[in-house]
Amino acid sequence: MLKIYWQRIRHNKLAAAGLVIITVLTLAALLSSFVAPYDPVGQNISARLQGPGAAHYLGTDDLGRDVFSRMLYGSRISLSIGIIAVGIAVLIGTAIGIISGYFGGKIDSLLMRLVDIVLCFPTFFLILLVIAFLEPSIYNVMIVIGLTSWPGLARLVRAQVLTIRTREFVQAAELIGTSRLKIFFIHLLPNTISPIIVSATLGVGDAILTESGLSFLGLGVQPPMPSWGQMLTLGKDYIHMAWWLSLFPGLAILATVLGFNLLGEGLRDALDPRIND
Amino acid sequence: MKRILPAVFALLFFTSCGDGIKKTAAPDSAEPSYGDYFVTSSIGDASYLNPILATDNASGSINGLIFNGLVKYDKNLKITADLADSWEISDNGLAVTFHLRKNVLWHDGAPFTSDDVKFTYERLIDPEVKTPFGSDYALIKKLETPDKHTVKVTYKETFAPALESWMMGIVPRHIFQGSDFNSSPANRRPVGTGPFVFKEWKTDEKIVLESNKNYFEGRPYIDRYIFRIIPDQSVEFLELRNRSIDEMSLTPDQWNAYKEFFSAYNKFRYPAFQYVYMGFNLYNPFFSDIRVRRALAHALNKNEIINGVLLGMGKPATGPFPPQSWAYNSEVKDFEYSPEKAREILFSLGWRTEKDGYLHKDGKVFEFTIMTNQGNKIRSLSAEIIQSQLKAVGIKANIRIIEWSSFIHQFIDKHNFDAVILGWNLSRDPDQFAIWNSAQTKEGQYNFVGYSNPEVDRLLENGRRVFDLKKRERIYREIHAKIFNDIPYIFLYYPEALPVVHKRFKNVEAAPAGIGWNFHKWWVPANEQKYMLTR
Amino acid sequence: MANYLIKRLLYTIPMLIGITLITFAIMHIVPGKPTDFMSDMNARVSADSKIKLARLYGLDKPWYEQYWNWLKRFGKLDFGNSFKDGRPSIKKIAERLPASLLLNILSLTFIFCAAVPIGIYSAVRRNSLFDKAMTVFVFAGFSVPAFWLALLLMILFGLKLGLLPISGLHSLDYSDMGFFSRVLDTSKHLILPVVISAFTGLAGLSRYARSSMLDVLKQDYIKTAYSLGLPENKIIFYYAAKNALLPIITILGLSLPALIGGGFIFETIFAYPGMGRLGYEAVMARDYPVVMAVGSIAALLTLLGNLIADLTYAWADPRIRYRNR
Amino acid sequence: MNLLEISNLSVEYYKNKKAVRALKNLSLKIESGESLAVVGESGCGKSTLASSVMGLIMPHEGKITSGRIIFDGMDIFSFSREEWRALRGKKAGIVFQDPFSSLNPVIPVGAQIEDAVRAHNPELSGKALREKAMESLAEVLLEGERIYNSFPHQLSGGQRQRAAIAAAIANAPRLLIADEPTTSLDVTIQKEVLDLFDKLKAELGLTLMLVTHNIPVAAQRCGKIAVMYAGELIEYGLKEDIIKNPKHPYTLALIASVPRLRDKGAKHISLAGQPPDLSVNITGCSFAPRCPRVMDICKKTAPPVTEGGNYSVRCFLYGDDKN
Repeated sequence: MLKIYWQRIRHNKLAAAGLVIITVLTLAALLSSFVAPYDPVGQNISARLQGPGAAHYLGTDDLGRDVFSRMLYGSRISLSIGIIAVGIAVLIGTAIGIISGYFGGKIDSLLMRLVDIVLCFPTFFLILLVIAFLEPSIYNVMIVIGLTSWPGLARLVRAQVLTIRTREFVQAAELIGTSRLKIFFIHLLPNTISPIIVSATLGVGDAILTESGLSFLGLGVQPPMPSWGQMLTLGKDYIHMAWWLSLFPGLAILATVLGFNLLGEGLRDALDPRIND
Repeated sequence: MKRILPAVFALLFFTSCGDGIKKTAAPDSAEPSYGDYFVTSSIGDASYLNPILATDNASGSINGLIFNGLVKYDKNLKITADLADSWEISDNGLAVTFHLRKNVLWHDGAPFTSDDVKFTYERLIDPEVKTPFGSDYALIKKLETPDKHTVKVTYKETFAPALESWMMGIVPRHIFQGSDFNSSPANRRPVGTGPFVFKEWKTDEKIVLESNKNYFEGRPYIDRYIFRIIPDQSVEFLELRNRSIDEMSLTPDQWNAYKEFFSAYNKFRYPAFQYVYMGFNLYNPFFSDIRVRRALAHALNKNEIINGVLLGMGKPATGPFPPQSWAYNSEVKDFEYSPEKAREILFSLGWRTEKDGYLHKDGKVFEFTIMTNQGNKIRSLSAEIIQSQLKAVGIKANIRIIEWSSFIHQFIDKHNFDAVILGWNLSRDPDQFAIWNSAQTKEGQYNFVGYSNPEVDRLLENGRRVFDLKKRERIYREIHAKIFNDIPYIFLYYPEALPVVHKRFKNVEAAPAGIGWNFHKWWVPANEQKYMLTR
Repeated sequence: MANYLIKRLLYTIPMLIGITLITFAIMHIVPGKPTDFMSDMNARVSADSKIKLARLYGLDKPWYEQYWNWLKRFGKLDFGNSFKDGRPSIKKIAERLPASLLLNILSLTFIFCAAVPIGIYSAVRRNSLFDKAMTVFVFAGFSVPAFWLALLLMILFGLKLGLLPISGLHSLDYSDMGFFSRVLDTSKHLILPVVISAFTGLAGLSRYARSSMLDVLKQDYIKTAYSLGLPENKIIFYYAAKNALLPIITILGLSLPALIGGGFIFETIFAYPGMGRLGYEAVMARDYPVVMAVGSIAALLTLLGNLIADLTYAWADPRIRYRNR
Repeated sequence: MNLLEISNLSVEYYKNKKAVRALKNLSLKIESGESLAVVGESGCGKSTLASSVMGLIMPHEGKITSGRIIFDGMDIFSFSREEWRALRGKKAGIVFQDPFSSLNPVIPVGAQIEDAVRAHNPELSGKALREKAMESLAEVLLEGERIYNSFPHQLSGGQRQRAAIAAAIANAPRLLIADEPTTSLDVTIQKEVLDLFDKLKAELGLTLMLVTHNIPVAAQRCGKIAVMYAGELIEYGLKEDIIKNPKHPYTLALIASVPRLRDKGAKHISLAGQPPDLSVNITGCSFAPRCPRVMDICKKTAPPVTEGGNYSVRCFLYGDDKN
């Protein structure tokens, strides 16, 4: 089964390209401490705003910090924002989706009203509200993005659970008295995994993009910690005199979010059971 | 944070500059001509076009053009006549009598009288009016208007900064009477006495003023003043490069950017009336020892901070008054930058460098947190540089950047911090009682570092009581030296203002009061005029 | 139908209360007051003045009491006055609504006009070069940080080529222009914002159109249409597209809240006087009444949008429209 | 005269990037005016055959790898797009299994029929189009107005199938292919629809190709029967020959599974196993694994086709007969 999916991804050139981008990104994030030529927060005022060259591959910023090293470390931060935020969203969304779909009735309608309320909030407005009123920090960014992006997934999972619940193997499991937790984890979860994987992949890209938007508004990851969004926002103010400060983070965000989207779409195709006929 | 003065661009000041930058746009000998627009911009929209209610910079700069105070600062920061022709101070220093200018008309044609001054004063102290400026007038015992053109203010005690407080814009009684002051429509369609008349306000887009043909100091040469709202700084700069705005205050990096950007602009450069500091929590046992603070003072390289943050466009600070103020004490010599000295002092206190490169004592690292507010890049950059300078000495400084409101309430007001980086924008009068007096340490008050020196307390009291400038000068210079020696703050730097103005504007002169003090005398030669007033 | 409508409308009330309560709670959980911005760390403002300001703004009461007061006024459709300039919040919103509507409707139209053909054509030529190029194109639009792209295009078209104005909605001499110059002037100012917001918003709709179309093309009735010898254009653009686009109608309704929620970053970079900026600035200045007004109107619009989406879908799809026969 | 001549037709489908050989070297003829039933289990390729004739194998589904189809003297695989269009609906029509999915759900039934007429008669005015569409509805025994403006979901299953037939015969094609036309209908309605085919055949002189898995239906309604298995034609002949005297063991088993057709006393023969996986190349007879009379040779060599007049069979058991 997995082999078939893998083949489908490999045959989908765009998805493969997405996978390559994400792999490179992950490697950059994992290896940043070995690869980075400079300390990402190490300042050198005398070497500020130097263009790309042999000493600094991607130039230096307004405090003389090496942009290439900051980009590498930034990948770590941007990626962890994406992954943790999505992790939170998946956790909540899946739990609510499964509980809602499995129990139905009052619990279902109560949870779905909650979903409606969260969905009715313009997401970015909510994120803005929370972050503006709390201390802006990488953790708050992760948590808030996570807390606001689960309802879509909850609906997907719920729909999936609704169709599975009536299948024989679940009914049989119930008859022989399998515990609910076991039913959740053994029967329901594996069968809802593909929409979760797809929306998680797309979600990581979204979260990275949201962080850059928050950084633009001054509410993202705070310095000196380098996130791409924050580097881009800094670069924006220097766009007239130091183009490299915005170009590289901008392209990195573009490529990464694009990569996650292409892979996500590819996964959607590959995991779509309808294509099996 | 922002001290709004009812004077145009009042925050700007002038000192000598050595790099060929113009002090003034060449005074043009030709006869000034009328016409053209002046386009400027701001990050935020104005709130109230009413000097009593407005607290933001945007409203402040517009109100300065529409309203006049009784007095104002001249270009050399001497208090001079505005709506008041002249004034005298009683011998005991308790009463000030203003003689108002006659024949001044409000923009709607009504005559300006002492009733308007009385009305303005009553609003300032009215508990129902949403003004934060009431405390300046709390010391007033009574305000009398013996006739249409005389105002006599009597104080409960002598209060030297009183005159400055009468720079507050005077609002028209006849416009506001009978309506709720806080929500009057006149707060969006102001009627003043100033050189410019309100024309239109397109929310979040622009505010347009037109010249006041009947201005008592003569009709301004420029026909229209347009205030555009451009919320993003890089876009604002883009508009400047596109020459679609005529004036902008630059960041040091913008100032240093390619020359051809500015071929059409005159650049001005002078110290602003403000300073940035790192303040210590003196209640914190860590910092209550002055030797520790002195060590830190030696550890910081202010010039590197100024070069890094301001590209050298600023001066190292030694005390709470900027160098262009008469209160500044030039004899105060700054701490020598010497990491060795810093380490020596700390070693003598028992700190030892360990393998990790940091100083340790009793199993603890020398570690503290520097806080500053979110949204101020200069301050967070300063924090980052300080962090790395302290690291070189073996001190581990963490940085925390916190949203303004939480910063004030959870940390500043509760004395819940190690060190903060903040700045003070200063009034021209050196009275800083609220900042340094040892009693001003309650929640919401400004001596949040907990500075206490009985002698400084006494000097601060005296400074407020004496009108004589020579005596005041002595008092404040002493305060400067004492505060410097006590190191409640490390005074980091005095930043500079870096405005550029389009070259076609003549008679632009940077003086101690900045460049905008004579805005109504700016003019554009007829053949260089860019915009035409169509009617 | 009427019953259904009434039920739906009643159902929005608890939702609205829930949403406004959350907004209100978030704002009041943290310490600090909106008046701080005018008074804190300003040596001219004494502690007494601060207390006075708080009282005048009604901030001295506990938050649930403030919320109850707010709710009572909300019942009378009174959103209170802005703390920033003392004007009614609803007036401030109304002032910016036309500009927001103009931009959003234009860009939505653009998105529809581009996304639907792209989606249909990509589905018909699935896996062709066109399909792949469009996939990358629309996702690139989604992935690029909008403010960065905006700045780059401003530099290119505004500064370097001098073809378009850089920011704002009107030229300085707008009020002196004749009707046609005004239209031309506004259009020039709108080109960049509309194009960029359309480009960055293209992905959702075009991918939706594509997958919807792919589903439809697999249906038997498409085979039937071919078997009857219908011209291919008619099959694709009428027989298939009509089915594929039905669900898209609902998106029209669902994009209503974007009129408020979408513009924070966009309107800031373009100095565009719209709702998003109002909301953002209100949040940053803790202008509670405006934040609450924007929040509850956004929520109302979302609820309304959902309702409209359902109704239009029911109206457009004969399977639902004629259900009762 | 042969209206349709299929020779050596092979078709492949794609499934997970693998080729599935849905038709293998299939040859078949239909004479003008006759009715032929194509029978076999599901998945045997009979629907593929129907789609091939109409050119309805979509490029993403699969492709014709070899063979020729001559329709009314024309080689249809050499057709241009326009020629195809002229064939479909005009000269040949097809009716699918599920009338619910074969009619467009968002277009009124009348308009769909009208579109079919318009496609081949661009010169007709709106009124004339409507008249022809009405005629066609009348032909399938549906009374006009109400049906005309209805959407498919408003009709019953039988009405829908009639409407689909009306669209298919709107331009009086010579060949009508009915692909399992009654499978999804109620038993009572099945008969009505089949009766309708008889009526159309008689009135319009249609040539009918009825694809079905239902042997009794085939026996009742058609003159000739073609039996398919695993993409191959295994037995073909007159209805009488096939039903009374089936030769291929598979046909035998098929007929024996229907009690009504089974000779009294004959045993029910049950077929073990499943039809073969068509994505794998089969050596020998594809029925061999299930065949009750399998011989060694069946597993090694593909069986020859034994032909004679209106009859053919593909089996080693009968290869000798001729020799």
